[in-house]
Amino acid sequence: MTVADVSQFRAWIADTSAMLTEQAEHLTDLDRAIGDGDHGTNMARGFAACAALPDADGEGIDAYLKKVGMTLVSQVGGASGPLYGTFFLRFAAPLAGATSVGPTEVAQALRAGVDGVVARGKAEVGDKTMYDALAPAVRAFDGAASGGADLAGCLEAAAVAAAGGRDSTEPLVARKGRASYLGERSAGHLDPGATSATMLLESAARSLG
Amino acid sequence: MTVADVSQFRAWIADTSAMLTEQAEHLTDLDRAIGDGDHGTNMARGFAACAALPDADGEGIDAYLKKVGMTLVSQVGGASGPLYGTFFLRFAAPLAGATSVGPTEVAQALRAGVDGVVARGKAEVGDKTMYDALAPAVRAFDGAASGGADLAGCLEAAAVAAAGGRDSTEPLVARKGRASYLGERSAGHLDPGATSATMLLESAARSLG
Amino acid sequence: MKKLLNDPADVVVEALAGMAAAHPDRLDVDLEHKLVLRAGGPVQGKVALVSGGGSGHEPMHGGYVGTGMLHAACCGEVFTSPVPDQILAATQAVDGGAGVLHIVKNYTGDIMNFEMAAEMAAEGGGAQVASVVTDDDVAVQDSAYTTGRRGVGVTVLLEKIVGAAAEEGRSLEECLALAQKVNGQGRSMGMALTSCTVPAAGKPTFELGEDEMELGIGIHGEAGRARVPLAPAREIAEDLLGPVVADLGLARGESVIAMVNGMGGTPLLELYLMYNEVHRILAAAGVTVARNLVGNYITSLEMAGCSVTLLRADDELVRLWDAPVDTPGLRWGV
Amino acid sequence: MKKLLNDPADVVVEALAGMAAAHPDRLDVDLEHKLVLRAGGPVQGKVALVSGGGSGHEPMHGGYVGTGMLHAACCGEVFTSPVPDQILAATQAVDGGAGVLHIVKNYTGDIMNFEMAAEMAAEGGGAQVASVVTDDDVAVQDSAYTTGRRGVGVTVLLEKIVGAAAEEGRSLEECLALAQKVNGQGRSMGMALTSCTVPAAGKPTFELGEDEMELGIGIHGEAGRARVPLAPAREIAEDLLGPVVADLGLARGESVIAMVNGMGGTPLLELYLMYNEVHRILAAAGVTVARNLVGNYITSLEMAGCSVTLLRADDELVRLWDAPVDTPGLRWGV
Ligand SMILES: Nc1ncnc2c1ncn2[C@@H]1O[C@H](COP(=O)(O)OP(=O)(O)O)[C@@H](O)[C@H]1O
Ligand SMILES: Nc1ncnc2c1ncn2[C@@H]1O[C@H](COP(=O)(O)OP(=O)(O)O)[C@@H](O)[C@H]1O
Ligand SMILES: [Mg+2]
Ligand SMILES: [Mg+2]
Ligand SMILES: [Mg+2]
Ligand SMILES: [Mg+2]
Repeated sequence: MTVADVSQFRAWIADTSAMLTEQAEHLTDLDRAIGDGDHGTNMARGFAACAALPDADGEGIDAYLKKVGMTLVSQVGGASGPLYGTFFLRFAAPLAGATSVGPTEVAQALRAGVDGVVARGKAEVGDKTMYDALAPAVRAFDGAASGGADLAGCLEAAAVAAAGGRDSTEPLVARKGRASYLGERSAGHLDPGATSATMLLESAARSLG
Repeated sequence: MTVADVSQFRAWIADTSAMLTEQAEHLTDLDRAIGDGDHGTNMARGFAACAALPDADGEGIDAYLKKVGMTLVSQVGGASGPLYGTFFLRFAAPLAGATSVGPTEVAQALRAGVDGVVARGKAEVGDKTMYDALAPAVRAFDGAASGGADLAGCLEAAAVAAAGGRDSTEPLVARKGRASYLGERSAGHLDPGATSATMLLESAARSLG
Repeated sequence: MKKLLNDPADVVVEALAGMAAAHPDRLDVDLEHKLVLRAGGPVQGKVALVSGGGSGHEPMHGGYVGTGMLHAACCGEVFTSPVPDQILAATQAVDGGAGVLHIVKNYTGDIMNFEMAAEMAAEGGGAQVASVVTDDDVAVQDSAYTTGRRGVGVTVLLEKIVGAAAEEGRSLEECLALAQKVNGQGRSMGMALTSCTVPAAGKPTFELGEDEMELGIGIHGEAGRARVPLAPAREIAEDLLGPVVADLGLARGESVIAMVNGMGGTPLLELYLMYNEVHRILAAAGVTVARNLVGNYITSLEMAGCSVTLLRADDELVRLWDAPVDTPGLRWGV
Repeated sequence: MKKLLNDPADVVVEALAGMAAAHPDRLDVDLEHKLVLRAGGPVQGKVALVSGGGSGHEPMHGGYVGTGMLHAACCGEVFTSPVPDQILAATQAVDGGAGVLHIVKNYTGDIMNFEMAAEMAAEGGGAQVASVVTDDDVAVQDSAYTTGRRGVGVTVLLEKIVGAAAEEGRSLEECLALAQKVNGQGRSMGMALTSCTVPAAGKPTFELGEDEMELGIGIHGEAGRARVPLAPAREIAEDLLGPVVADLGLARGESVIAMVNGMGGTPLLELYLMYNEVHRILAAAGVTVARNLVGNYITSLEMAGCSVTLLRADDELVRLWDAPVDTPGLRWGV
């Protein structure tokens, strides 16, 4: 498929929620190693609330995703709440009015969402954060789109790039977020946020394509 | 030897102190099982203070043992401090003026000491306390003495009886002291105080005989 | 053993030196006798309250010395009752001519050492001494043939209430009668999630499995009456309150002073959660909580767990409870 | 995991219900937004102080709500900063027309959530909001390229001191300037003997060997800067105080407000023992302790360990410190 409508965006969030619930313990374990042991619980709680959002008749994609963003902001807390919340709030904006979207629109939305994460969190690539997964995902999506790939192909490329970015965080010494307090001891562990961001994109590839 | 002088009573206390220091962990382990885990520390601290009492020139046996009793009262605390302290204070009384003592005098002293423990603690045989070791020790001492044994023989008999009394505490349900709070769960463990009392008498057999 | 200490043998005296340094204006600490005393010497013409026991229950008793509560606390080694010399020294130091009340928890060691101290005080012809023995722990069966119940949480409430009465100028007999009344109408029960480690012993007093708890523990790291499977807080609250309410014979319409006490290693978050359960159960039983305490007041080193104490309240007790108290461990109205 | 709780997901809200039940006269608890508020509504014409953060640090912050300290505390999930909705609701609930000061500990999550709440408050055109960020933990290197230092113990001292200033009627700017001053001249460092367990995670955040400790920990059960062999209290005190004194540049003749804080699972006995070491080291350095706190004030669930906070004192700070405070967690002068 080359376009996605609101029901697929709903499916994306439902799939992400299922995935995060299943992986909550894994994410929390990653956060226990270099953080405070709450990332999986935070993410699972937040996305469960999003997945439970009532179906509003004739709702646009942007309206739905804005609600997702606001739900995350108000349900997650910690660092990941404002970051993922902002991601969805900004992701929604370029999709205003659209009822079905293709690679061009999603590229715009994804870039806006990720820019929002940077605006909020001020992370740079290599800081060992979710941005290390999101940044290459945006580039890969854009590359695939300009190469003529359909939405599924673009998201597939983004997910693969995100996974690469996630893996790249392992040797890094964290410079942002809680893991930075560990200094050198933060090296040798995957970043939990980069891991959950990868799940989000893998889920998009499954649900939106 | 059939008589003992003050230097041997000093040797008794020194030997008991060495023994208790060595066995402190064992006694504390017994107290951890059915008490509060301080009996070995308490006893070792108290007898170390007694062993460190300065030599007073020409001191009588009773004066020395009174000091031992007072030192125990003021250094041990807990249940065992007043009990062992009273034991020595009462033990000393019948020996007033004596410079060397034999089985008859020690029999009297031992009975007075043990009566003191009962007066203070109100324990009966079978309550699972130090009295379960002390009571048979007194009887055995008296028996050996009336059978004509010398001091060494009497103390040997008392120590053997004390050990038997100590072992008899294992199956008992405690009715006195801290172990009584455990109810039925106190059964199956040696009483720490009966164990230290046996050590005291074994040490007497080694030092005074 | 993982503790903040130097030589385990010095833990009590070094902690007392810390108390002295932390509260120079309000407390005098006698390091030789291991006493915590109110600064400023004896209060003339008023009954003085002396308590004490093994250390390891902080803030009890040293933290309860001050205006409106104790005049002196005698600190034994960890979990070891203090010796008569300490108690006698405290008694003499605080006597203001109106007599001294000894507040003794019902443990063989505490009873005997306080008894000997009282005998010594009587022989010395000094202070007039009366003693109250607390024995509020319903986990232990009361019987003439055994040691009887342990003294636990009610001791804290009693020290506060009788301290207020002494401050008002009541006589030694009146203070004693009030203390006996408080002890008579207060009951407690405790539980543990973990054991604790006596510094000098160096290892935990007992071991508990991941899915077990001890019901009916005291405050000396000792095992309880029964080892049972770990349960949700709401069931634990029932387990603790049930015997307390039954033993007190609390009826609908009565009111209590309630304490949910931490054993030392349980976070305040969980203690408030427990209080929520306790409050709910009492409300359902028609019992009003007139006053409450939630926190670490009578501890067992770093043991995780809690105890619940209820004291049948009346106007007099509530009034004395509300009277000013100014100690490191309890402070209000001043 | 051995804890007093029902469903781990409900621990915060159930503990707040317990707080509400325990302090009906002094606190209003908003269970929907998980807020602890002073009873009686906003204080007209005075600056209001709002703090908050993840739960698990009790008594901070909910226990510091009351006269002379905070007006509201926003309670996040355990170790998870509160969300903007909560903070906004608190801000609106306490605004008495003179502005609201947000007291934020320097963690990415706290910063962002408070920031969003302040943005929302500004959009709403309601309360005027100013924010102070505490970052006193010398275990973390301060740098423009990283997250900077964590906010820890100084937060407690700041809430007390600025709370007194707000009570005096100082303006929002004055309160903000004072808060920045306090943060600027306070430093902390902590250590852990054990980890803690986040209820929802169900297992300890890290594992430590019997002979190891973590130096330079924060308050979220996170590992510290270095794992080192367990040491005697006197050496630990040097390890913690050294960097704090150096970073503050404390000189002979200066005076401080000092806090020896327990992480939750360490008995008061050991905290007083630590205070003895801290006092000794400061005395040797010619530094006077003007005021002190010894106890559990900013905790990390049931973690065993402690932290030391020093705040360079002056007459103004000591006067504000001594001003009346009436909260569940800190109370004097009332
Ligand atoms: N400044 C930042 N920019 C982007 N991502 C960040 C930033 N700070 C933290 N993160 C991400 O947040 C994740 C942690 O989220 P979470 O555990 O839910 O929050 P907290 O750290 O507040 O406990 C980290 O793994 C990291 O990927
Ligand atoms: N009433 C009593 N009479 C005789 N011996 C007693 C009595 N109560 C306790 N004991 C003895 O004291 C021992 C415990 O001593 P110790 O551990 O030093 O004191 P505590 O019980 O106060 O911690 C017990 O093992 C028991 O033998
Ligand atoms: Mg986290
Ligand atoms: Mg014992
Ligand atoms: Mg003991
Ligand atoms: Mg967190």
